[in-house]
Amino acid sequence: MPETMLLVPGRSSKQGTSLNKGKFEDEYQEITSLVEMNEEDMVRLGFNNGDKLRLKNPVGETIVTCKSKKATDLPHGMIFIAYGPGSSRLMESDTAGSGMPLSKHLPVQVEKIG
Amino acid sequence: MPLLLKQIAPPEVPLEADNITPDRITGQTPAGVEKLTVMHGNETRRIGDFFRVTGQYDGVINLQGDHLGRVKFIGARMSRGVIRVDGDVGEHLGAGMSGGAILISGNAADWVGPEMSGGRIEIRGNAGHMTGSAYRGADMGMTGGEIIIHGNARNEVGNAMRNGLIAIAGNSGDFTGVNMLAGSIFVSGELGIRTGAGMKRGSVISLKDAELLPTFDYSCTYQPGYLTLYFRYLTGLGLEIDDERVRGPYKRYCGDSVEMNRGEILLYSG
Amino acid sequence: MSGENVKIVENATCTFCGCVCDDMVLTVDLDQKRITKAKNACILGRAWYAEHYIEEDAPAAMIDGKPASIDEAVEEAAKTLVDAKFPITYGLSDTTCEAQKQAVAIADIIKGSIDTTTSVCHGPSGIAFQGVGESTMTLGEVKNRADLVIYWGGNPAESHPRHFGRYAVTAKGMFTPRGKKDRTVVVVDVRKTPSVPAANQFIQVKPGKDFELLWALRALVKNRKISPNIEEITGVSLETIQALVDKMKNCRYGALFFGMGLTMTRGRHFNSGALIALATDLNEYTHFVAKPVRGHGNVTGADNVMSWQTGYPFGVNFSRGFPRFNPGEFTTVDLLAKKDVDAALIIASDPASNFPQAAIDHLAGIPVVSLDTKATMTSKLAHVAFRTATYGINTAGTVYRMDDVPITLRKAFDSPFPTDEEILTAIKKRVRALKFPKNQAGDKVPPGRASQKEHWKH
Amino acid sequence: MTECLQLAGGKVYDPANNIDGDIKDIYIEQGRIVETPSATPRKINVSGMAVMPGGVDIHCHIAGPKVNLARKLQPEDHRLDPHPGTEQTRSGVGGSVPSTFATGYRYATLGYTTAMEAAVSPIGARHAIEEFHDTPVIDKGFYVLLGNNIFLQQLLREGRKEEFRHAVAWWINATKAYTTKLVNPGGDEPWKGKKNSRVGNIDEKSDVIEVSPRQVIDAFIGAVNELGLPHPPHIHCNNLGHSGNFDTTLETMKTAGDRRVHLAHIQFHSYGGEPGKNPKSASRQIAEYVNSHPNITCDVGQVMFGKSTIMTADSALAYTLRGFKKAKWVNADTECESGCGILPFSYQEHIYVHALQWAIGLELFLLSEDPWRIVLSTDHPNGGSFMNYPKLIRLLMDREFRKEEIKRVNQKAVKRTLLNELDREYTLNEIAIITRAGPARALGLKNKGHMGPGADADITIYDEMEDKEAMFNAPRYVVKSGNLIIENHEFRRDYTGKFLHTEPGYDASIVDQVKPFFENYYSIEFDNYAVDDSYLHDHEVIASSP
Amino acid sequence: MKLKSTEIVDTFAEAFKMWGARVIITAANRQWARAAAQAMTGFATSVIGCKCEAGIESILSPGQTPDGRPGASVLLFAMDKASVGKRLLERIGQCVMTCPTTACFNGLDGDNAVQVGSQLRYFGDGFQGSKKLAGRRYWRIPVMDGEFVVEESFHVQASVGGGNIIMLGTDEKKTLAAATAATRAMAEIKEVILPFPNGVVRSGSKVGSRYKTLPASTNTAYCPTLKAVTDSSLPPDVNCALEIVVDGLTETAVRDAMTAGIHAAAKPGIRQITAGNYGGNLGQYKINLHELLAD
Repeated sequence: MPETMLLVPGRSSKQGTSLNKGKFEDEYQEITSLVEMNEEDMVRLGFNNGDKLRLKNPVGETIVTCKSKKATDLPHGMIFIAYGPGSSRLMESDTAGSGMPLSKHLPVQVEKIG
Repeated sequence: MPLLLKQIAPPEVPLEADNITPDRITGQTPAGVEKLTVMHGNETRRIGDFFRVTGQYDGVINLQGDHLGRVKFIGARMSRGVIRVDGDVGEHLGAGMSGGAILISGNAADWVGPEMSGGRIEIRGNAGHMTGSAYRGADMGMTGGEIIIHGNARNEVGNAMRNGLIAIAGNSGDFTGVNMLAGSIFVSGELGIRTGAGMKRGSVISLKDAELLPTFDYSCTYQPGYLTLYFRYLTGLGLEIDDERVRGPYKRYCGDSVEMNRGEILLYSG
Repeated sequence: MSGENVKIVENATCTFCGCVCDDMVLTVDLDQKRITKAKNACILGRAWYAEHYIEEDAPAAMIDGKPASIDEAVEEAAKTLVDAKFPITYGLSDTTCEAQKQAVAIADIIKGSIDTTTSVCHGPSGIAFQGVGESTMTLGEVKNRADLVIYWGGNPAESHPRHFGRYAVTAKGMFTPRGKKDRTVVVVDVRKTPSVPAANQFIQVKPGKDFELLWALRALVKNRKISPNIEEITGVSLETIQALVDKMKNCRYGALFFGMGLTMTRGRHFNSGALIALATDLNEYTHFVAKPVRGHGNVTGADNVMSWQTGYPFGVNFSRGFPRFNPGEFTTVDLLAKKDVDAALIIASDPASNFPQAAIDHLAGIPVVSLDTKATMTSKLAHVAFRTATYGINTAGTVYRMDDVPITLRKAFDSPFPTDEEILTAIKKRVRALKFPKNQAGDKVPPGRASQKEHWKH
Repeated sequence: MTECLQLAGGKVYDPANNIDGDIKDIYIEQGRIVETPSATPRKINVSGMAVMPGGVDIHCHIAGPKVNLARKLQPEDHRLDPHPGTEQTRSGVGGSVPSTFATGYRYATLGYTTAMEAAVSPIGARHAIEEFHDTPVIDKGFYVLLGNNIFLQQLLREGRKEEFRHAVAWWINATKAYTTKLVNPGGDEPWKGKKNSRVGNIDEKSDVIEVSPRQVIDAFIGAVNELGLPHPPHIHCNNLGHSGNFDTTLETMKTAGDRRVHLAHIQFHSYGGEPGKNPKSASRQIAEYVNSHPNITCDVGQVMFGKSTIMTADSALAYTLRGFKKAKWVNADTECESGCGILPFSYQEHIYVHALQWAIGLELFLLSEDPWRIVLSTDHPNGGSFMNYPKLIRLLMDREFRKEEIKRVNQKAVKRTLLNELDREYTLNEIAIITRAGPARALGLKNKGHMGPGADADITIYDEMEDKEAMFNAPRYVVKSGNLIIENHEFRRDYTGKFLHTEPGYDASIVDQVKPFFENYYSIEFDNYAVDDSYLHDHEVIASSP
Repeated sequence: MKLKSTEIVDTFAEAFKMWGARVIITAANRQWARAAAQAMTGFATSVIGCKCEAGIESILSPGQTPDGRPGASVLLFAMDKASVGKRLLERIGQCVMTCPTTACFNGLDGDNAVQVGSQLRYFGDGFQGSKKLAGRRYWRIPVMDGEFVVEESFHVQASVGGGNIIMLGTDEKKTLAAATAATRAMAEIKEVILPFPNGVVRSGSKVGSRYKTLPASTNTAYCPTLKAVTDSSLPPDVNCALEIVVDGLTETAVRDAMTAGIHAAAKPGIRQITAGNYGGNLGQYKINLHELLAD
């Protein structure tokens, strides 16, 4: 059973600096497909650093790499990713009369692949 | 015999058809109606480029077609007569209307009846966001009239509503009745979150239980006398409301305490 | 030889983020066309400058992926836009106000829509502003006066690294001579971000409950009741909330900064609106201000130019011959995802990589004209793609800081590529000629303040 | 592309040259009025029409940071008043705060060709100039807000008058302003620094800056007159809008002695009554003082019923007004310099205070003996949009119309004024003075407000009509700098208009004093502060005469 | 003419133009609705002393009321529109709002309305609210059992008051029986009420009095005890007279009620049925008894 977790895309310094180097460079691709997860959640779900995970919701799916974060820094059930093509795949286009698609706090199903 | 507008060509880009109202077509022959303008994106075109017009206006305009979902502003600012649409409709249906009736057999897009002051809109299917609401920046939305949605409606139903009645047989989205000044909103299905945020006066009545903001305070469980009047009226309009819900009781929550605190949310608690 | 031909540019302005720091000291290697040092720059600014290089051999213009002359490309772009029934112009935050003005003029002439990246950034805060107003300030007021600074739903340590030091946390000012020691800093967020260590207090709110927490604060500021189960709802105890209220009411000059943790989550404009309203409410007791921590370099300039030219900050449509505004209808994600538009002019932005998939799919199916300093996903799918000079490094011009303060850019060195302003001015002239063939004497308004006039024929 | 024109056979109203309705031809060449043209002019027959210099608005809010905030704030106001573009002109929106293009075109459609933005913070100067560039047809300039400038107040506290004058001149040069503006002088510090409190009387010293409003006023009047700026300090007195404020206004005027000073929107400063209670009219006291002091010019700031936008550097006032309806409100503090408050507003006939304000404005017009020193304004958009000017002109020219209008308003308010006793009707010549010749003279614009040889060819031609509102609403021709902009009521071309500013002299060493203050207390770099010449499009420096 | 053994006198009832309103009172059950209606119509027998005349028109089943609850319909009459408004305000405020579970609705259509709910609302001390549905506004006033719903305005219409019949009987018992039978029959008629106790009045009056301050005094011509000392209208064997006064929203309703009453009252022991009038100089309506029976 895939676990449902809350995906929070956001900015990070590394995403910002790699953006300057170019979106077609490996570094940007790598940073925007890295997902941070509470270390206790990882233990519970049997994930290890570097594992490939599939994030999926009714809009789409994307493949990311898993990285642990201290339990004090990231709440249980929440995962963080830098903005980028990966997070776009999971965003709904409805903006509720605001122009803004919901881009944070996206419930996604998480499962290990391979 | 109603005036029939049958869609003959799908618009390539959205069509703005605020001339399709009884007020504009009264006294026109079908050929005259075909000559009225519509905006096709930035092009000024004619109704006849997109619709074949037949029949004679007898108080009713009937629109038929498979691509009416791309037609905006149907019935905008109308004051009388009836528009019946067999199909879906685009944004701004009945925007600012003051009288008459609009009946939609399918779904409506966002902004159904924004800032309307009278008349009735009835949607058999679903409606989009901002039903009966204010446009951005304005402090007053719907000021009168009725909107009946047989399906679901989405966010910001009745935003800054000042008067009138909105009834939703299905679910409504987030911020139902946000910044409401007065008026009544009935929701038979599920309410989204943050119902009545910032409401000054007015009523949101839910036929189901719901989670409310921390600034709404529970008052009592009772049977508000006026509800029966509304339930009878709504039943008359074809909405189904079961007897238990007509009888109540309802939990009354007062709010929004960050504002005047004179609004109410009534949740069925049978 | 590298190192021989070096120029120092003082008081240069970094346009990477909305801080728009104008105290850069740039060391420019004119031979290599590189900035070798950017004194005062933060980690993002250093990367912005260090990674800036000119791809000399890249074509300045391409049509359908093949190199073309600029004149040909301008002509093709103009035709594409004039032929469209519902063209959208989008982007504009990473370019100068002078270029933005030309872009609005084009949209006006071709009767299209125009929208900026604001709509997917602090657009909801703009909507909130239109609903409730805002008590706000220039950043120097925070530096000089603020004894209480609250960051809500933002992570400036990573997105705006100099915000703390230059403006709001450690900055020393007139009534805050000891900087951080003279103020209390609170961070409210759903996770412990790298910004938290800078704060005196961290309040962790449950995800998606910012509105509820802000609403509770508003009620308590007004001495009204809130539900006793507030901790269960928001994850923050009543004592903590009440203590924050007391702190806010009793400060001398309070400032609330907020980020996209509010605008991008469920509630959107109401989240921003709740925060702005809280600041407004607090003025009953003391002086209080709020401000969105805005993103890209000149996104605030785009808001300003759009507002003075059209009356509206973003999401504007000219199809009826005058500006109309309606977010959700004339904003870009919606126009693309609903397949409403039939051509696009994308300036200094990359919607093809960061929009929802449904929007990207439509973008890929319509003719696109793009202007960017680098190859992007958008330029790759464009029908006509221009490569332009980077603002603030290769161009002069004006940008607005997040607090609406306009700042002049200083060019560090020349780019072989034309500026956005030049390309857009050229397109504007051609669309006007195509649209109004009989009225060629019409353009009596001189083109925008010429920030750069040389070399665009190479 | 200016034309050589002959405006033939019109009735000319050129009060500055003592021409009052004489039939006279006007010749235009190279953007100026000439005695006889060197080429054969294009002749336009304007017989039966009234020919006047282009209107000059001495006090309005049309560009800059606060105006743009007010624009952004009100999509609902714009939505109802679109301004379509044409092949010649850009589109825009109207409402009480129109977009820049609409602002320029709409001024032109009333026959106004010059307008001065009355309050721009120094740090926002660049912004105002950028907007001016997009404000077509009219010539324009702005007054820079210095009355709450902390650095300048520090110089005053230390008694450094000489340096104060140099610093004022530096600031005018750095911002490319026209003159100085004082708004609620000394009032910012209580607002920002003391939990939103306000100044009581003008001799009260701020406990932070240790300077009183009177000292600030006195110093600016002194410095600006010594610098010889074409227009004296433009003062928005303390206590705007508060009952009993006429006293503050009189004290402010007395502070000037016999030195030149301009008082802005005096209507808002002519209230009697007890503070905190309903106001009464004190227009007689104010008008009497102005009448007997030729050093004073003022504009009225007439209130017109309907939608307005309160938009002022007097933030405390805006907050007070916000208290009535608790609707949307903007406050924007500007570091070390200023701030502003904005709120959408509506004046209503039946409300006592609004009707009183309306009546006081009319009283001031009708009680003023020297039309050269009282200027028509609505403090756009504070008292109402400039689009109300034609109606205001009719109120002044048409006694019967005025009487009908008086009947429509709150009678309790009318009874507390002299309005029913004032039978005066302005003549066309007097209207030409209060809307053109007078403001041009008050501004020291020697080439404007008249039609003598050498004057700027800014000319408006109206069909003479009984209904003066209709007449002033639709000039048949508008010529701007020699360009025929409006012909037979239609826009024939676009035109940018000039930017007007001054360059008073100063001792450059003052920069060494200003710079350290900057480095400590501003958030941008000193070297990026001054507006450089690249921002100047077509511009004109109006000479100072120290 | 004769109806059975009773002689119908060839005379007319003189009726007056009044203004009337219909008030629908609903409540949780029929008892509370009736209690409110009774209280509201109490002390409302004659405009002369009560400023209005009111009575229960009918008891309504749930299907007949606006809010689907049991109810009662009350008619109230006064001499002018404004008075109807004042009386409604007093009586709804004191008798209906006070009564547990009630709500109160306008029962008429028309062009003339008086304000009731919009005045009563101030009892809500700022907590009142209103609802507008299908063009009608209802006020909600918080009260101790929940809230009192009262319609904002009540329509009033030109009506007819003072229709009457007088039964002249041989003794008290027979006359009372006839009167009772008549009131039962008349209660079946819509749009009318009989304002006096159980519909019957014994103290019929004439205009004027020997005392200057009194506008009316006992109807001496019909008092059996005064036969010997006055110019009596009573036949020799009549020892008791009773009157039924009827007010109605229309003249037709009043006539119908009188007709029904005459038929029911014409019994053995009732010598004559007559009607009260003032010579035809005061009232706008003259309802001839013979005409009623001829229809």
